[in-house]
Parts: sequence; structure tokens; C-alpha cells
Amino acid sequence: MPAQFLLNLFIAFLWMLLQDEDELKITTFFGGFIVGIVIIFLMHRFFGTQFYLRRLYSIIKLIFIFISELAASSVLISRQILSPKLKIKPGIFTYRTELQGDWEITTLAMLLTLTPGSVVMEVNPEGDMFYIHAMDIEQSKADVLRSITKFEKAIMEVTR
Amino acid sequence: MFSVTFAIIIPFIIAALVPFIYRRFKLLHIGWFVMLVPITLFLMLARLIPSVASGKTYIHTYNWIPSLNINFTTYLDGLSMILGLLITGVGSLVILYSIYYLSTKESLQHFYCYLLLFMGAMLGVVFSDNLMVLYVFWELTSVSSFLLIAFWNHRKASRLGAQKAMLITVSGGIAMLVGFIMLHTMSDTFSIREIIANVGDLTEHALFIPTMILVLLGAFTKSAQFPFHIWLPDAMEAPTPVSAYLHSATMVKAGIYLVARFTPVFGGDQLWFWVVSGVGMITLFWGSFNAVRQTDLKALLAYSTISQLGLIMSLLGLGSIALQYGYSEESIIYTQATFAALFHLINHSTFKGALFMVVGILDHELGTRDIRRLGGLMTFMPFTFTVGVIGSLSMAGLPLFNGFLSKEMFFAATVQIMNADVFSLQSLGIIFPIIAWIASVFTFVYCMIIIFKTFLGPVQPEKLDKPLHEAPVGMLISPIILSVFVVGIFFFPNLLGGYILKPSMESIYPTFGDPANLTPSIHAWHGIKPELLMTIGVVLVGALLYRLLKKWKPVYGLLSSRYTLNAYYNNFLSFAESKSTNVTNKYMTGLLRDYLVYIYLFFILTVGGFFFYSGAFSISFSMDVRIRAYEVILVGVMAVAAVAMLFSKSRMTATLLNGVLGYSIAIFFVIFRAPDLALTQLVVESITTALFLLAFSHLPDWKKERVPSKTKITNAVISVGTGAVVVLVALAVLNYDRFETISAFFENAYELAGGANIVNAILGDFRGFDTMLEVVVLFIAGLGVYTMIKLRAKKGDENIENK
Amino acid sequence: MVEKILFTALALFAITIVIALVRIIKGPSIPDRAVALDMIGVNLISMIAVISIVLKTKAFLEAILILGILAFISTIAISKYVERGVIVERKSDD
Amino acid sequence: MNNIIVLPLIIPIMVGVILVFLRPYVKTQRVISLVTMLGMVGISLYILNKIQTDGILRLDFGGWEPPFGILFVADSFAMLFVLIANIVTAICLIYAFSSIGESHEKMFFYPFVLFLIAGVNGSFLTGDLFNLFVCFEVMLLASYVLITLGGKKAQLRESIKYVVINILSSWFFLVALAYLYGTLGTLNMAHLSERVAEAGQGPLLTTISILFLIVFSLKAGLLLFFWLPGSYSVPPTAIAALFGALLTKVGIYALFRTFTLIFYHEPSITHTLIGIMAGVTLVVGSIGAIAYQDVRLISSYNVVIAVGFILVGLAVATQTSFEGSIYYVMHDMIAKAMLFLIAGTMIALTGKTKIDEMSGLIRNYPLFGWMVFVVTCSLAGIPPLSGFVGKLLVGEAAIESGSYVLLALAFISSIVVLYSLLRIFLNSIFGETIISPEDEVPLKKGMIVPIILLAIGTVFLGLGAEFISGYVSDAARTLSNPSVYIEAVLGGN
Amino acid sequence: MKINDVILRTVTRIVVFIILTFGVYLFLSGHNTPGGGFIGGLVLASAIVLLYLSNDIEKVQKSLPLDFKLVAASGVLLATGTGLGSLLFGVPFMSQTFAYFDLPVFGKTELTTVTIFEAGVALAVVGVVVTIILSISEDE
Amino acid sequence: MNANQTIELGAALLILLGSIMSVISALGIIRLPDVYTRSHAATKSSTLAVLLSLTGAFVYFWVHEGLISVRLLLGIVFVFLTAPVAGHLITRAAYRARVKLTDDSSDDELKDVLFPEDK
Amino acid sequence: METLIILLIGILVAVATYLILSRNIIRVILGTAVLSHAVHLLILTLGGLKTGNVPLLTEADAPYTDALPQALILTAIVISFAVTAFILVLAYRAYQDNGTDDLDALRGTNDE
Ligand code: NA
Ligand code: NA
Repeated sequence: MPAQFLLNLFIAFLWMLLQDEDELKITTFFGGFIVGIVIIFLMHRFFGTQFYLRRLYSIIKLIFIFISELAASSVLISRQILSPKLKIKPGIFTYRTELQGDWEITTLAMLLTLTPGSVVMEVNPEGDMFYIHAMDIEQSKADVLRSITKFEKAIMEVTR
Repeated sequence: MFSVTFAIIIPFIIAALVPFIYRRFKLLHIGWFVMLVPITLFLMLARLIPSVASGKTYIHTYNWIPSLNINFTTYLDGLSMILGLLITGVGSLVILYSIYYLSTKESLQHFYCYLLLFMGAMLGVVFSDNLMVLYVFWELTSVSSFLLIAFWNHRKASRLGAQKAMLITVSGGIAMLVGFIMLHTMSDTFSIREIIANVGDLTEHALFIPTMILVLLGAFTKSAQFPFHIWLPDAMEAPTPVSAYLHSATMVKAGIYLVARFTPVFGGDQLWFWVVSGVGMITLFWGSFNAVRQTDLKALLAYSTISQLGLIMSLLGLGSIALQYGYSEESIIYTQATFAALFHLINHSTFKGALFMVVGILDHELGTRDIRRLGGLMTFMPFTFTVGVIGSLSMAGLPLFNGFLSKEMFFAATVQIMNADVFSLQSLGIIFPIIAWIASVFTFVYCMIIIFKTFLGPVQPEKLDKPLHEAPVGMLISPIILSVFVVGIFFFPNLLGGYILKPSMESIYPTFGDPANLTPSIHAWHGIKPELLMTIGVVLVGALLYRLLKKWKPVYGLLSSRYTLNAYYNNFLSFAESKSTNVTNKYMTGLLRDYLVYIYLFFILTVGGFFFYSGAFSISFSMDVRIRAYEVILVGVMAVAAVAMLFSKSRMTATLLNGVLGYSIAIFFVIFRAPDLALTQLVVESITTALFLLAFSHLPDWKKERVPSKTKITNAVISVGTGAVVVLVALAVLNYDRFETISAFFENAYELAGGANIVNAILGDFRGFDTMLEVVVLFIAGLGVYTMIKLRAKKGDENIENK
Repeated sequence: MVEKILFTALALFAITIVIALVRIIKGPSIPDRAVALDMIGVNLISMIAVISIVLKTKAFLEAILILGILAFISTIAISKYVERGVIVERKSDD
Repeated sequence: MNNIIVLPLIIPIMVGVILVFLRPYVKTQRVISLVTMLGMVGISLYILNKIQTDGILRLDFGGWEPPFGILFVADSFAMLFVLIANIVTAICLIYAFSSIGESHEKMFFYPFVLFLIAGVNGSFLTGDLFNLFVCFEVMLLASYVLITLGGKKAQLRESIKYVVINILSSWFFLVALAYLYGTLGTLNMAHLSERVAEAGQGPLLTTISILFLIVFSLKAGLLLFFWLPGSYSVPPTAIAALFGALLTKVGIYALFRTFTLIFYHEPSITHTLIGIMAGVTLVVGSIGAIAYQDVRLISSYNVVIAVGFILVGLAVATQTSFEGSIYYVMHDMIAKAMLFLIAGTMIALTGKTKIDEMSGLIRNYPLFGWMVFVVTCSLAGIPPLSGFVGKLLVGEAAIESGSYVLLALAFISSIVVLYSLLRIFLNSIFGETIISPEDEVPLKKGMIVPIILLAIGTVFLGLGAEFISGYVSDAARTLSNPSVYIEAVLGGN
Repeated sequence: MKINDVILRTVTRIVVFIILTFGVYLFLSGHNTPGGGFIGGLVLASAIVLLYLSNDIEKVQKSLPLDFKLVAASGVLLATGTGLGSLLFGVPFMSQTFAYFDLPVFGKTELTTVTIFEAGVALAVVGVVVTIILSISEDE
Repeated sequence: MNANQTIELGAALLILLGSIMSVISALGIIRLPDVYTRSHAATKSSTLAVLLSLTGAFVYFWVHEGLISVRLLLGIVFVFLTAPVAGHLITRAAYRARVKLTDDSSDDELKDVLFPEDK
Repeated sequence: METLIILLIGILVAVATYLILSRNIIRVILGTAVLSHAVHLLILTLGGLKTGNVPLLTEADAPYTDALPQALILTAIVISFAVTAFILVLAYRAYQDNGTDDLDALRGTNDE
């Protein structure tokens, strides 16, 4: 499977970088490739989904979304924590998503968790409903609904 | 050439063969075969009598443990000759007697095996020159005696009797062993001959007296001297041939032999004189006094044996005084006590052996030895009666029998001792003849009891299980032979004196020159002397007391049975057992905490105690590394986390706090520049925490512990104490700066081992062996966990040990 | 200057750990403690990074990743323990 | 180079691991493990004799010279321990074949026994104090597993105590090592000895030596024996016998080694303390030996008594006393194994554990009964069985050095030993037979043969004392002259 | 409602590979940087533990059908076996040796017997840790 | 002060920011009323704090030693990847173990699904 | 620094000892865990907290901190892990069969 090949390259790359050598050496890469073969051989039954290099761009974009969400939510929480009197109304609300498949759901859940004021608590067995705990339910619900389409789109760019 | 060694070995070899022979020849009583052994040995020894009498000795050495000076050296001289002849001679007669006494239904192979074992051991005792070898055989006689007493071990009394005999004689033996070792320390030799030859060097040694006491303990226990005599009556549980052989004629004489043998070593000491003669006298009296009250004939003979052994012992004590004077005209007179001792040793074996056999006949033929059920047997059992009377009268010390001769000499010796001008004997010496005379009166009384209550008086067939009849001829042969000796010696005493006693006098007084001087001519009549008057007194008063026996016998009732030595022995054992159970249960509580408390306390007391006592504490901050705020905070975190563990109400909290500790330590490993440690610590801590969680699903949650506050305080004190000791010693260690560590060597790791990570080079190479074993430890633990969980013994397939 | 800042940061991280420790001790629930423990782990990561700078060594950078891994695994383990009473299931429901 | 001296450790380990793969094949496991142990006996004999000609042998692992690397040092003292330990293990294995049951054999019994003996052998041979700690742990872990093998209630219960106490003692060991490294900066025992001699064994080092004394006393059961009776009473017989014979001996060995090689400069403190501990051990062991009816408990307290006795030899600390202790240790390993096998066999035959619940076994099993008698005499020190020579020499040394209290306690204790074992013999072996021939559990050959072999051993050690006296005196000479050992280790190749 | 572990499992798939790679790296690079057989083995074991945590035992064993106690045993054999190898070459037990070779592709490479030894250590650690965790988890 | 020193100072300030962030999140887990709100603080502020300090360290090593430390990068990725998952798991576990929401909470749409019997 | 660490060690030892003297087996096991923490710190501290460098020859120059104690601690850590794993399982197996985790109830009788 091409995905496995990719993963193998990934491991080899990782390997090379781990050496912390002054320059990137093909020999090191090759050693890492062998290590990767061993690992993937042992673990290949776990590997089931696809992974494409050309989606790198989408991935990077997604990562940036992640980081910015994280920063925003941290600021928000800090404000709340440091405010002299806590003025929050926590609660749990639901959200139904269009996304399908493990990777998409996982990515969205992680994004939502990093969204200011919300943590995904449960995914229903069908995998289309999130139960989200909100720090301050009014504001979080609004935030989530506002940005969720953006997230879903970014994720689908990577996965589909 | 006859070798004495051979005489010792033969019985053992035959003993080993007995079980096989027994299986082969079921039909013939195996006793016949066994009897050949002592007869042969007796004849062999007898052939040597003339040459030994002429002063010749035989020595032979086989190496055993030469590096420890322990060699198998045999030594035949006059003294050992007497015992050797007794052992083989009486042995032959006893075996002959036993052939008729023991039916083939008994487990004869065991009996004769033990008997031969004993015979060999006893010969070993008397023929050994090496103290250690002597000790070996000495203990073997105890062991074989144990087995013979417990021959009918399904009887409880037999087992208890055997245990008592074994405990007392082996304990004495151990004391004697210590004495022997001390002798070796003083003289640097285990050879008795050499010790005697260099005795002058010993007497001044600080250990001389302790050694003497210890050796005497061995002798006294073996020869049933007061207060150790209590085992002998119980030993009568053994079959009667055994009683006749071991417990009157031979084994109990081993102690006598030992005292005689060591007289040249210790005899010159005042203490020896007093202890040997004193203990002998007390035993003499106590044995005879108690014999009178017995109703079991065998018990009576046992006490009588004790008494007679006391007599011989006291004579040896009296005789030792000659060594005070050294060889001179006057001192010869005192050696006659010793001469009498040896003489009586033989005489006693003859008449007591005969008497035991007589009692055995009664027991065997009539089914009882209780004098209250016996009487008037004279007419039904004429031969038995004759032998019994001869034995009794000899024991009573009446003329026509050998006992008279030696008894007279005994009286003479006790009177003589008052003339000695040492040890205040001129005033104190009077007690010897007095005790001797009183004891002889009692002896006379019990001898009369034997004769009159058994053979004379009314017959009581209704009290007997079996019809009255004379014993078979075979059973009578041995006692008759012995009574022939009893009478024969009376008429020809000097034959014995010249050939047997004379050479042994030389063994006891090696410095006194020609033994002929020490060998008086024995006469039945030597004029009206104090001893004769004493004998007459004994007969008169004894007869009177016997007449009035019923009147004064209640005196014995005054001696409460609770205060007898036997009761003390039994109480001691049961007290020891119950008390030891209490004591041990008190501290072996089965509670882990208690055991840990002991260990911690011991640690605090010894390590902490010595640390302070010795002033080892020292402290200095000069070498301390500079400290940063965050480090202090982290130390605080760890301290708080640790203390919080004590107060956490859930196991989960405590486990997580332990995790915090572990992680914090990892940070300290970072701070202290130990990267490998930090990595390992982190992973191990996490996996450990995971293991706790895993195990928690199989364990109940914490309950509130109900611990008394006293326990809590104890625990707290111990905890703080332990922490404090660890800290203080550590501070002192920190301040101890004398040596460079060896680790500079490892800094060459790259050249030496090709590794730049020094720690890893140590683990993989310099100390790779540790690592290898550590992997093994881990493996064992893993496999052990697997086994404990997965491979449980199911019900039903437990091992056969637990059926 | 840089060093002072770094030591200040270290002290702050250490203070964080103290506070988290308070939460571990107080609880009240196990998840509360797990959250606090996770926080301690994450702060230790930061501390190791800073100490590495202070000591001018990259010898401890492995420890950072390991600590990340372990904090994650511990949290999973504790969550499962809280949620299901066991942390490794023989056969899960689905 | 003397690679052969690592074999007593490495062969059992490797064979043990291989046997893990052969778990289902019980017969194969039996054969291999027995052959291994017999091989070990042969190797030990070979090494022991090689020492007599070549002097002390040493093996620097990885070729790293002392004091930097780890090394094994084989002197006569160590090898005598190794030799007897391996003989006893081989014999206990034979007993296990027919007693422990196939289900237990499949619980990796043989691997664990092999690991145990590997740890024991390693502890005897190592010349490095930290490596001693590691070897202890190999032995301990194996013993932890063996004590629980089969997992009966009582086993699990007692093993907790055993394990916790040993964890504590291992901890003390590490603390002591930390102190020692903090002061002397080295781990090699010869090097430690040299440095202690150089610096003088001042108060601090003496304090540390007392900590070592505690550590090894916990292992040896010297005074701190609380773990012993319980844990020796619960495992299957073959294991109990191994424990009875071996475990305390490792502690004893370590005590002798440390207090003759390293901490011998302040005998008035350390050796006096050892003497006091030995004396108290003799007393309380003696009290315990007559306190109970359970044959295994009686046997266990007999172990305690012997520990006290052997340590008297160390307290007295002369060449003669060392010789005595060595003789006595060898005797004790064999006789204690025999005693525990006998106790276990009695329980197996009757299903009872207390002596007053059994009776007259000698009529059902005559040969077995006589073996009980032999072991009784042997342990009581009745000559010419093996206990005698050691007793003699320890006694002599005690006299020469004026240690009369210890002398008295040591010799009185052997009376107690005699009494405690006579109780077994008279109550259970002698007496009215209560087992009818139909109800008789057959005594397997595989159970009596090992007992007989041990009996032969005790007779041989006694009668044949001269055969081993050369080795023993060589061992004692090394103990009393630390320089011999130091020279062999640090004196160049 | 049944638990849906989709998030955990999905993330674990990535994370496990990171950990495994890191584990092997630690094991191999230990000679010169922190790491080595022990720590490498422990990290590898953690990865497997993570698999067990996020999946169930049956599932993992289907994908990773190893008898871990035999893995551990093989590790011990390997570790002790390298020591024993010294005997064949007549050098002291546990002698490690190292050398630099010019290998195609790899260039100048250091090869040492310690690596074999450490591989044994790592295998043993993985085997033991997983055996312990599995044994407890599988117990009723 | 040259460029490198400036960047180093910047890295140090990044780290300082991270440490302040981390103290704030720690205050959060003390101040916030229940485990769910506390986990917000832990998964977000705390994660950001560590990302900041790791980035600071990464920059420092890059500038100071010319080292692009993949181990640090990997650490960053790892924390980034796992923090939300940890938050998700722990709150789910808390809820299923019936740890109460704070009384101030308004809606709870999960209660009906998970514990219908509580009604 | 050393003095402070040693004081910390003392606290750890005291706490561990108190835990070990408890009746609950888990507290005892936790106590042993704390004990091992304490002794690892002790070895490291007494081995010399020099201000030397990390003992990696490629990383830094001499002087290095003493590497030997570190190696010893590594070994000790692994061993105490093995022992802890074993006794944890032992504890719960004992609970399964004896029905109690209370050491007082696990005393057994001497003469049963
Ligand atoms: Na120091
Ligand atoms: Na009985």
C-alpha cells in the first residue's frame, strides 16, 4: 500500500532527524528506512487508512488553525481564571457533524477541544454526535457554531 | 598378631551383617551366631592377660583426621583389660541368656544389631587412647543404649526412659567433650598417654579445674551418680538382658573407667578428691536408701546398682589421695582404696549380673517382678533361688562371696582416710566411715528383701498369671556361671589380684613404680579390725531394721513425690516446653509489623547507638553545591507529597502522590546531570503507577485503619528515628573525604569501550555483568508474576505432599 | 539577564507544580487529581527544557519527549481506571 | 584467565531460560536440570582442586582489571560453599521429581530452582560488593517465586512477610553501599579492604560495618530471623529443603567475607556484637525449637540454632574457629536439607504436621525411620557424623580465646537440638503404629533415595573429614589472612 | 450509551509509531547519548502498553501474536549468550569488543558487541513488562 | 547586544511567558469549580505554556548551538497531539464515574443519554 | 544542596517507614516504593554532587560528574521495579485467596 510506503519514509526521515547530526545524511536516512521496515512489518495490521503526501499543504493549513485556536482559547481561559469573580455558566451541549471516518472525527474533536471554552466529552457510537462541555455555555456554543464549518472544510481538504 | 583395633571393629561389622544373616537363616536363633563375637574376643583378650600382667601394653594407630590430631589409636593396658574382659565376658553370657529370654517373634535382628553396636562402642571407649575417638565411642554407647531401652518402643514408658537416658548421658558427654577440648588446648594433644606423661604442665593452667569438672560431669552422668542417677531406674524398661549387660555390668562402668583413667591427671587435686569421693558417697547412700522402698525387683536392682556405683566411685576418690603424697611407704596404704574399687568393679559385675538374670527369669517365667505378688519360690525354682541367694549375699557383703572381700576393703579404706593429714581429713574424715556404714545397712536390708520376699515366705500363685515352674536350663547357664565366679573369687582372690588388678594399678599410678607394691594380698580373715566390726554391725542392725521394716517404711512417705529429682526432671521438661511456646509466641506473632518493628529498632539501637556513642557524627556545609530557589521548591514539593501520602484517604491519591515523588526525583536526576537515570526513572515510575492501577482492580479500597494511638506513636517514633539515623550518618559520610572514587577510570570510556556515554559504557561493558544479572532479576519477576497469576494449582492437582 | 529570566521561569514552573500538588492532595475526585498530575508532567517538560538551556546540554532532550509520552499514557490509564475500573480490557464491548 | 569460575552462575541461568521454552516437557526438564546440577558439582570440584594448585582464581569480567570492573574470586572458602550448595540442590531436585507433582513442575519449577542456585553461587563467588547485592536479588526473586509456587493460602500469606522483610533488608544493603561508596569510593571488596586498612576503621566506617552486619544478619537469620520459620514452613518440601539448606548460608557467607576481609580492625565492637547476636540467637532458637509440635517449625528453629552456632566461629575469629565454622556450614547444609526433606516426607506420608498426630512410622517405613535417627544424631553433633568436627573446632577456638559464654551456649544448644529432634523421633517414628498396612501411603523411591544420599553425605563429611581438611584449612587461612585475598585480586595478573 | 473510543484509537495510531521509533532510537544510540537497552526496551514496552490501553487484549494479540514471556526469555538468552561468546574466543567472560568498519552506504560505522547485548536487554525488558501487564489484565 | 543575543533573550522571554501561563493555568485548577472546568485550564493554558517554553528552548538551541533539535520538535508535536485527547478522556471518565458538575452549570444534554434512569 | 537533599531523604525514609508499619498491604508496598526513591537519591548524593558535567564524552568536557553511582542507581531502579511488580501481584493474589488485605488478619498461627 502506498500509505505504508509513506509511513516508512516518514519513519526514515524521523530517524535521520533524530540523529541530530550536523548535516542530513542519506546513510542515516537509509538506516532509518530499515528501522521503519521492521516497525511497520511488526505493526502493519494496525495500519488501515490512507495518507497522501500531496495533502501536505492542507495539513499545514490545518495545523495553523489548530495553533491559533489554541492561543485564542488560552487567552480566553486566562482571562476567566484571572478575573476577580468567576462569571461563568458551564454546561454540556451537543453538536452533530457531517464528517465521517476515524481521522475526520478525531481531528474535528481535537479542534473543538482546543476551541476556546469547549471540550469534547463524548462521541456517540455512530460517530456523528459530539457532546461538548463548555466553560461558559452561551459564548462557547456561539463560538463553536461560528467556526465549525471552517474546521470541517479544512479537515475535508486533507482527508478527501 | 592380635590387634585391639580388630576387637573394636569386629562387632560393628557383624552388626551391619546381622540383618542380612537374619533374613538368610530364619530357623536358627541368630543369638547363637552373635554370641561367637564376644566369645572370640574374650578368648583373644584372655590370651593377652599374662603379658599385660607382666607390664606390657599394646598400642596401635590408624590415621583418621591426622590434620586435627584425631587418630584411631588403640591402647591396651591393665585398666582397659579389666573392662575389655568384662565387656566380652559378660557380653557372651548375656547373649547366651538372651537366646532363651527373647523369642524369635521379637525383632531379633534389631536387638542384636544394637547389642553388637554397643559392644563395639564400649570396647572403643576403653581401648581408645585418643580423646576424640573415645568421645565418639562414648556417644555411641549412649545411642545404642537409647535404642536398646526403646526396644519395645510401642510402650510409652520405654520411649520416655530412652529419651531420659539419652538426654542425660549425651548432655554429660557434651560437657566431657568440652573438657577434652580444654585438655587439648592445655596439652596440645588428644592422646591420654601423652597428657598423663606431661601432667605437670597442666596443673597450673587456669582451665585445669573447669576441665576436671567437665570431665567428671561426663563420668557422673554415665555412671548414674547423684543427682544424674534418675535415668537408670527408667532404663529398666529395656529387656532384662540389656539391663544386666549395659545398665549394671558395663556401660555404667564407663564413668568409673573414665575417673580411673583420669586419676593420674586430676587425682592430685584436692577438689578431685572431695568431688569424686563425696558424690560417690552420696550416691552410695541415696541408692541404697531408695532401693529399700522399691517393690519392683528390677527397680530395686537399679537403685542398688546406683548405690554400688557410688561405692566404687567413692573408693576411686579416696584412692586419689595417694597422689597427694607421691610414692612413699605411707601413701601405699591409700592406694588400696583404688585397688578395692577395681576389685569391687569386677565383683559387682558378677553378682549384679547374676541377680538381674534371676529377676529376668522371674519376669519371663512368672510374668511379674513385683515382690508383692511373689514369695516362696525356693521350692519351685531351686536353681534360680540358689543363684539369687548367692548374688544377694555377696551384695550384702557376707563371707563366702566375693562381695565380702571388696566390701571389707571398702570399710578399711574409709577408716584409713581419717589418718590422712591433708584436707582436714583428720576431723572431716569421720563422715566417710559413717556414711559407708549406714549405706551398707540399707544394702543389707534390701538384700534380705530380695531373698525373703521372693524366695521365702508364702507362695501366692493366685497373684501370678503363669504356673510356677523352674526356668529352662539355657536360661540358667549364664547366671550359674556368674555365681560360680562370685564364689570362686572369694576363694581365689589373689589370682584376680595378680593377673588383672595389678597391671591396672600401674595404669592408675604410673609414677608409683612397680605395681607389685600396690597390690596387696587379699585375705578373707585379717584379724579383728575396724572393718570387721563394721560388717558385724551392719548385719546386726540390718537384720533388726529388716524385721521392723513395716514400722519405719512410712518414713519414705514423708518424701513428697513432688520434690523428687524425677519430678524436677519432668517438670523441667514440661515447663521448658510450655514456657518456650509462650515465649516464642509472644514475639513470633505472625504480624509483619512486629517483625519490622524489631528490625527497625535493632537498626536504630545498634547503628544509631554506636554512631552517637563513638562520636562519629560530623557535619560541614563547605562542600555543598549552590542551591537555587526552584530546587528548594521542588524539595518542598517532594516533602509535602511524601507527608501527604500518610494522610491520604484513598489509595489512588497515595499512588498518584508516589508518582509525583517519582517524577520529581527524575527532575533531580536532571539537575544532578544524570540523563540516563532521568529517562529510566520516568518510564519506570509510570509503569509502576500503571501496575498499581492494574492491581487495584483486584484489591478492595482502603478502609479506615483502626490503630491504637499507642501503636501510632510507636510507629511515628520508629519512623522518625530511622529517618534521623539515616540522615545523620549520611551527613557524616558526606563530610568524609579521604579517598578519590574509582570513577576517573571510566572517563576513558571512549578509548576503552568505544562509548561516549559513560553511564552506558559502565552498564554495558565495565559493569555489564551487573546488567546481565539485573535482566535476569527482571525476567524472574516477570515469569514469577505470570506463574502466580496464570499457573495456579487447581483443586485436585495439588502435589502429593498435601493429600 | 537571560539566566536570571530562566531561573525565574524555573521557579514559576516549580510554583505551578506546588499548586498542582495541592489539587492532587485535595482532590476531591480522581479525575481532578489526574488533571493535576498531567499538569505536573507537562510542567516538568518545561522545566527540563529550561534546565537543559541552563546546563548548556542537549542530554536531556530525550527526557522531554519521554515525559510527554508518559504523561499521555498515564492520563489514559487513569481515565480508564476511573471509567471502567480496569485499565486494560480483555475484550471491549464493541 | 579463568572463565570456568563464572560457569556456576551462568550455566544455571542459561539452562533455566532454555527450560522456559520446554515448559510442557516435564521429563526433559527433569533430565536437563539434573544433568546441569551434576555438571555443576563436577565443575565445582574441579575449580576447588585447581585452587589448591594454582591459588585463588579470579575472573575479571570483560577483562577490566580490579577495582574498576566486576570480578569473580574463587577461593577455597567460596568454592566449598558452592560445592555443597550444588550437591544439595541436585539432591533436592531428585526429591522434587517424585514429590512436587507435574502441575508444579509445569510452573517453571526447574527454571526457578536453577535461578536460585545461580544467585546463590554468584553470591559466593563475587568479589564486588554491589554485584553481591545483585546476586542476592537474583536469589531472592527466585526464592520469592518458589515460596509462592502453587499459590496456597498459607504460602501467599507467609510470602508477603518474607518479601517485605527482604525488601527492607535489600534497602538497608543499598543504604550501606551508598555510605560505603560515599566514604571509600570503591566497590571492589579487596580494594575496600585496602582502603579501610589505609584509613583505619574509624567510628564512621565501623558504624557502616554495623549496618552491613544488620543486612547480612537479616539474610543469615542471625538474631533477625523472624521471617524464617513462617516462610520455611509453607512451600513444597523440595523447596523448603533448598531454603533450609541454602538461603541462610548466603548471609553467613557474606558475614564471614565482610568481617574477615573488610571490617576486621575493630573486633572489640563488631565481633563482640556478632558474638552477642550469635549467643542470643542460640538461646531464642533453642527456645523456639522445643516450643512447637509442627515438624516444619521444629526444623526451622533448628536452622536458627545452627546460624547462631556458625556465627560463634566468626565472633571468636581465629583460624581454628573459621575452620570449625566452615566444617559446620558444610555439615549444616547437608543435614538441614535432609531434615527438611524428612519433615516434608513425614507430612506427605501422614497428611499430618504435628508430631503428636503421627506415630510408629518406623514400622511402616523402617528405612525412613532410621534416616530420621541419623539426621537426629547428625544435627546433635553425635560423632562420627558430620556435625562433630565443626563443633569440636569452634569449641576449641572459643576456649582458646576465652569466649566461655559462647562456648557454653553453643554446646548447650546442641542438647536442645537433640531434644527437639528426639521428640520427633520418639513421638512420630517410634511408638504405636497407627497406620494400618492397607492405609499406608507408599513411600516413593524418589523420596527416600535423596534422603539416603544426604545421609551418606553426613557420614562421609564426618568419617572422611580428612579428605576435606586440606580445603577447609586453606579456606580458613585465607579468611584469617586478608592479604592473601587482596594479593590475589589486586596483585596484578 | 456505549463508549466510543474513536479519538483515542486514532491518535494512538500515530503516537505508537512515534514511540516505537523513538524506542528503537534510544536503544541503538545509547552508547553515545542517553539511552540504551533498558530505556529503549522500556519505551518500546510503553508503546505496546499504549496499544493495550487503547484497544483490547484480543485485538492486540491478533495483530501482535507474540508470546511475550518467550520474547523475554530470548532476550535473556541473547544477553547472557553474548557473555558466553567470550568463552569461545578465550577472552574473559562478558568481554565486549568494538571496531569501526567502512560499510557500503553507511560509511564509517562503529559496530560493537555491546549492541547485541543491549538488544537482549531490550527484548527482555519488553517481554517482561508486557508479560506482567498482560498477566494482571487477563486475570479474573 | 548582537542579533543572536537578542534572539536568545527573545527565547528566554518566550519561556518566561510560558511559565507565567503555566502559573495561571495552575491557578485555574485551584479556582475553577469542578473537574470539567479545570480540565479546560489544563488542556489549553497548560498546553500552550509548555509549547511556549519548548519553542523557546528550540529557538535557543538553534541560535546558540546551531542545532535544530528534532527531539524538541517531536516533543512539541507530541504535546500538541495528545493534550486535547487527554482532556477529552479525563472529562469523559469523570462524567461516567459520576463526578458532579458544578451547581452553576446550566444545561446538561449528556445526562439523559448516559443516565436515563436518573430522571 | 547536599545537606538539603539529605534532609529530604530523611523525610522520605520516615514517611516510608511509617507506611511500611501499616496494616494495609498497599500502604506497605507504597512505603517500599518511597524507600527506594530515598535510597536512589542517597546513592546519588553521597556519590558526590559535584558540579561536573553530564557524563557524555561527546557532550561536554571534563570534569564529569561521577558516573558510577548513576549506573548503580539504574540497576537498583530496575530491580526495585521488578520487586514492586512482584509484590503487587502477590498482594492481590493473597487477597484473592485469603479474602483480606489486612496484614493483621494475615498473621497465621505458629502452630497450625
Ligand atoms: Na564523602
Ligand atoms: Na506422636
